[in-house]
Amino acid sequence: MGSRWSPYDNNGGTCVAIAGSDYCVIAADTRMSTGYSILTRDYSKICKLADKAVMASSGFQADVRALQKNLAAKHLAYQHQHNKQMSCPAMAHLLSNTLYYKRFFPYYSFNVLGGLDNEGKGCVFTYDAVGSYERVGYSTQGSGSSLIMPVLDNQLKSPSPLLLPAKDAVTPLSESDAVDLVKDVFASATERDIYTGDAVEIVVINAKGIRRESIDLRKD
Amino acid sequence: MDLNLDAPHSMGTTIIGVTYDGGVVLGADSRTSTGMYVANRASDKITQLTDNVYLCRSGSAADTQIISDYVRYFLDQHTIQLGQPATVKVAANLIRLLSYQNKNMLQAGMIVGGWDKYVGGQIYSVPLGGTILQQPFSIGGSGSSYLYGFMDQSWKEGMSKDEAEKLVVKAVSLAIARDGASGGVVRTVTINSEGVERKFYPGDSLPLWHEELASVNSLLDLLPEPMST
Amino acid sequence: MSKATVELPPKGGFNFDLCRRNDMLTKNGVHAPSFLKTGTTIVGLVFQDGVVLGADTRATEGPIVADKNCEKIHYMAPNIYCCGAGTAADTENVTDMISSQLLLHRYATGRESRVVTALTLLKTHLFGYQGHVSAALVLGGVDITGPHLHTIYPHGSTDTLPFATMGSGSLAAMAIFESKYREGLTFNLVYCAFVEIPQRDEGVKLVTEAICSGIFNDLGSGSNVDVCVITKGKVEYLRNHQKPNPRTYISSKGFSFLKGQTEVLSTKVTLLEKPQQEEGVDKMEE
Amino acid sequence: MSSIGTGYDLSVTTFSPDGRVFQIEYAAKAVDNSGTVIGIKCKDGIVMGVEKLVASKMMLAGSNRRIHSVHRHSGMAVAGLAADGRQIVARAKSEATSYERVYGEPIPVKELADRVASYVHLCTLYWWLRPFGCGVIIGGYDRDGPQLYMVEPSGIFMYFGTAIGKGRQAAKTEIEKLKLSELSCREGVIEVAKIIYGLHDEAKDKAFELEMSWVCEESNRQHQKVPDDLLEAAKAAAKAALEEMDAD
Amino acid sequence: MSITFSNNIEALIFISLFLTIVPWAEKIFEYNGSAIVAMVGKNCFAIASDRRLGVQLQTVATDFQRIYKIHDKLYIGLAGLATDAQTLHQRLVFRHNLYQLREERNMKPETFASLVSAVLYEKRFGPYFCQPVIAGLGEKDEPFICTMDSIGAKELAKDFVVGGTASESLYGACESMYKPNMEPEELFETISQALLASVDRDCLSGWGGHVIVVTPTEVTERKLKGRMD
Amino acid sequence: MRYPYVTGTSVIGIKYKDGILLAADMGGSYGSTLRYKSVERIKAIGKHSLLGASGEISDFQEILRYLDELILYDNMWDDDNSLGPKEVHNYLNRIMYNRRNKFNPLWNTLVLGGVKNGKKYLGMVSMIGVHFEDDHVATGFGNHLARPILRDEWREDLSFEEAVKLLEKCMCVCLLRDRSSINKFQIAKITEEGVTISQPYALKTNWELSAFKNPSKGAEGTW
Repeated sequence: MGSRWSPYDNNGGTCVAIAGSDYCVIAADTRMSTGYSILTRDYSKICKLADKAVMASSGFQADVRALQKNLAAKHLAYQHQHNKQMSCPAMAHLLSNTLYYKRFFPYYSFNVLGGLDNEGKGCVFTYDAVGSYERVGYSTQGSGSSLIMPVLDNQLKSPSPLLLPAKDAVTPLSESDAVDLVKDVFASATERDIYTGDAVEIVVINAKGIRRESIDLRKD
Repeated sequence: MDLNLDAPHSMGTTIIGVTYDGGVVLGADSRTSTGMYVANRASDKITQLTDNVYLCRSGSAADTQIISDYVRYFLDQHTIQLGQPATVKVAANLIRLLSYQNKNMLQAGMIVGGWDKYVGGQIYSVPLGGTILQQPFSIGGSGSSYLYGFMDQSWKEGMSKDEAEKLVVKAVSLAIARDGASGGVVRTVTINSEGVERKFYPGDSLPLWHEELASVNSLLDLLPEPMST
Repeated sequence: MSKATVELPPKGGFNFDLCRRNDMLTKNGVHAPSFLKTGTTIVGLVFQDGVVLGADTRATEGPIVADKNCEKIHYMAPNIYCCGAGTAADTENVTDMISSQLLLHRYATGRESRVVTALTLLKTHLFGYQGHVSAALVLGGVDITGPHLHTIYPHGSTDTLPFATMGSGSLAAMAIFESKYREGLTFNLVYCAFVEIPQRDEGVKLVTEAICSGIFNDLGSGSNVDVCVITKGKVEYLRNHQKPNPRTYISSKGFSFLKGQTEVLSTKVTLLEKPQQEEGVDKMEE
Repeated sequence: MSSIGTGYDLSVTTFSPDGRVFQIEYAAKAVDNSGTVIGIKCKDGIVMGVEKLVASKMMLAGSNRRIHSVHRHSGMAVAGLAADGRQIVARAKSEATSYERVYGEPIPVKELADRVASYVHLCTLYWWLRPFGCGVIIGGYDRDGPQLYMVEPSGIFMYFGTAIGKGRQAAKTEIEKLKLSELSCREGVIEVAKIIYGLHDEAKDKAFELEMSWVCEESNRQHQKVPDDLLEAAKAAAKAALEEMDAD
Repeated sequence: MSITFSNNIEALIFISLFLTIVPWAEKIFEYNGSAIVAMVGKNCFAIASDRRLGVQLQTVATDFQRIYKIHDKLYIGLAGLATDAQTLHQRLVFRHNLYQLREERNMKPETFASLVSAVLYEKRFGPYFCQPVIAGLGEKDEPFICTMDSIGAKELAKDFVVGGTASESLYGACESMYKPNMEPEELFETISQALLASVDRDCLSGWGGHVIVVTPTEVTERKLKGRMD
Repeated sequence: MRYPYVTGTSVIGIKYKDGILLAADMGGSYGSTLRYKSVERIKAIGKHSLLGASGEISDFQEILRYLDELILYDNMWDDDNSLGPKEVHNYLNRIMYNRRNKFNPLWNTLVLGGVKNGKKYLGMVSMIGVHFEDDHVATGFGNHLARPILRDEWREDLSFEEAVKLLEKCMCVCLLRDRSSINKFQIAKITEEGVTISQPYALKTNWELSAFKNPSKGAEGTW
């Protein structure tokens, strides 16, 4: 009895975000687990940070939740000061700073942030646990990310960031095709990653607003 | 919560052996655990060695099973060689031999009990390092630490069979009540000149001790109507 | 190592040649690879005239499912089967080895193998390796003395039980057994005297439920349910008895790749039936 | 009281030649001008009532409370500056909880009142502090039964019944007429309401709201607002009594 | 907000732990890096590997052969530590030659898989740091694929098997891209795309690929162009 | 790093038709000793919540003191409004997470159930602050032994009787298979009407299987 404790746990889960020319798809599975057991089958890993910024996070749930609350508080202050919603790129930077602030006792959370930028174009930001981030056309984080990433690479073919003039990273896929791809990669990841499953929650942001849908995944 | 299912299968056990006027009574609980999980709730920790000698095992299940396998085999050979049943002392000494010679590799605390025509009922205690001691009564396993006082007070020379059996059941159930590593049923084996008698006391028929309650089928049976809405 | 005979097929037993090198690597901070595990739920129960064994079919390597439909119920003898949990290679090889020993024993004695023989062989083998051969087994079978069910732990200890579970899903499966297993399953004399089939079916149903409990509640277990029913003189191996986990979504369009999509540097074609070889080296086939 | 302090009234740390501390007397004035606050100890508990003068008709009914709970078993009614009163209430709450944290039992009412009094007194000892411009009545129910205290800048007193604020004199007279040792809290509520309504001069005074609390057997020895129905009944009884008087 | 630790020593210990553990502790498979995949098509199979040989992050060869031919219709890819892979390959060829001499025929893929398994399990407590991927056509030209861990636990599959440092990526890619009953050409494209997509996300494998498609009548070997970083 | 000393084992909570039921045994283990057998591990928090705890009992008592103060301060507003289960759960989440941030965790896993304004609420918090809501939750061993049963048999519209039976089934399995559980339980109920915590009682267990009486019958040399 009384084994040593760890301040971290991994509650698993996979997140994906894809940016299109006028939309952004953010998705995450809804399983929360610890070790080999499932804590709950219905836990949303997706958090709306601002009207046009949605974050999906996996990792250590308590840290993720603390991070979400922290950002919500900062966003509220921002709204009081500026009387507007934070833009997605601004939120992206705030998130980076927030993560780096805890560099030596990090938030054990793996985040993707998706939304629409100031021109209404889809944008995706991907992070490591201590705040290094990058704007990309699509990304995936979490336990199943290494399974999903090559498929997205293959299907969405991001142009090299070294190209001059810079090419847009957004995918040419239509919104429905992107959603279809997300469903398929989650179904695939669920086949092989034990921490991913139960259901996938998909959030689509476009000019009309935010839409949510969900499909079932394997429950084993 | 520390499940630790990989932990070796071990018997945190209460075992006991008592001599009485005419024979011995052995007793044991039936819980085998890996970590905090009860892997077997109805195991049999009293193992037959010969027709007239039984063994109570505590410690690593694997080790004690192998020891009793070997000793049973040796005793069978011995019985054939001598053409008569092995004495309790011989059985106990074989247990001691394996236990002592392999003490660095074994986790086994055992009590040997039996009856032979030369000496009658005898109890030998063979604890962890391979010491052997004949005792009028002996207790072992993790549950025994709760019993020393009780046994010192309750054991009497020259008890009847019934008294001895009652004492054993009482002792094991007292240990079960306090030791998380002991539990389940109480098994007893009584050995005397007549032969061997096994008894089985299910978990819900044991006496109730301090702060224990009589069991019911459901809370609903106890409830006055108000609680249900 | 100079003699060629060293390379001859081994006589059996383990070879420890690489241990020192690997130990050196480990001491230099290089980690040895993880082995394939069967995270696993395996169960068994005794019914009136036989034994039902059950297993899931997932094999994992860390968090990754290495095999979605592996077999965990191993053949031991015509009347004995054994479910394995732990390191896959160990369960596979231990059961195979003991199985062949049983076969030789049958050749020698001309009698049906007994479950207790298999049990003793397995436990002595495992005890000898002091838990390093990490196989946790549920052994079941029917012999001349009736149906038997045992569990064997990696350290070599064994239990005899009316119902048993093992593996990472053992708690989930045990929850089902503890709450649903009734003596009626084995002892409804009046009932089974006339109809035997419901007895068997009830056992299979309960085993299936227990395995499903492991599949759905334990992440180390998953995919399908394998069941094996052993009765006197008869074995029914119900491979993939239930498949409760189909893939939930397949892209309507699918992924199709056009010919020539991949950039090829060179191609070499060898015809097999004819000895003649054809070689064509294309330059940057597009 | 003299309105000319001749320079001795500028500090709480300075006595006048005739031994008075004018600042404290001035502080008492602030109390005397506020709505009447009454507390009585009945046979089974404490009843407190406040004639809460409504500063503005825009004020939400029930806001600007003058009776506060201090712990489960005690409450405090404030006369004088409401803001100063809240300061005292906050201190009383923290004293009560810290007592319970340390000793594992609820603070005795006497101890609570003493601690509050010490705090109030503390503010009369330093030149950089101003005495509280309020008096409070503390009512509570502990293992020694119901108790009633009044704390003013000038001191602490234990009572069967007392009043502070504008109509305190008249109120005290009325309270003295009551047979407190036979009165139940339920009756007490009505009596207190009658007194407060009786004191109020509708012609002269601002509109008021009756705020009442109790801690008694009926409230399970918890300090809480008097239940709405009882309060309404008390108001009605008080109004009826007034009309009866007017009719006389 | 500020970082506060109630106990600074604990905090320091924790931080130092975190900092020392998180930079990936090197695993032996990551010493050379590799990616191998085999897929089943309609009456045919394909086996593919990357071509990089590295010493940790440094690339030392860009045309390394990881797939070895056992006979015309049987191939084995060996992922993991290259020195062990080559040694193991030699032993396997030796054993296969011995078999051919004795039996005057080629091994069936199933038999070969059992052989590999046995050779690996022999070294259960001091394994070759190798993960084999076996693919072949059986006697009736039915495809067979299989992989193992480094101690020979067979993993039979009907669709695809993967191995090496890029195995996670390969699992994901194949799981999405694989379709049953592909013709050789489509099979080639699929396996190539899966391989290239996966090695691009693995910094320890890459530099193009090597694909062998085997049908009952012909063997097509292709070298793929890929990223050279 | 700390160790727990006196510990309680699983707590199980489920939603049912009219509210929430929580169940726990009354054991307080001291290492492997079953030292205390009348530890109340389910307590009412304010008017709308029930709290059950497994893990270190002293930490649970400390949490109860925190909550007592929280509820007291809330009550002192005397504004006919009171903290609901959601708020209390959130408060607990913050307390647990805050203490893990200080490397000095409260060694408990908590189950919080409640009903307020017709809304049922059932949540859980772990020692390091992981928290979630579900229709049924269980701590410690319960997560392995009880939840499989609950996932199979739980329904939204369980009646009180069915819910009690279901909980008892789970507790019984825990009793048989968890070393540190004891046969003395309490079941607590919370509905819109309020809290009821049952008297302590014990459950019948089944030992009557013939295979238990003589395991190695018909196969000498087995155990």
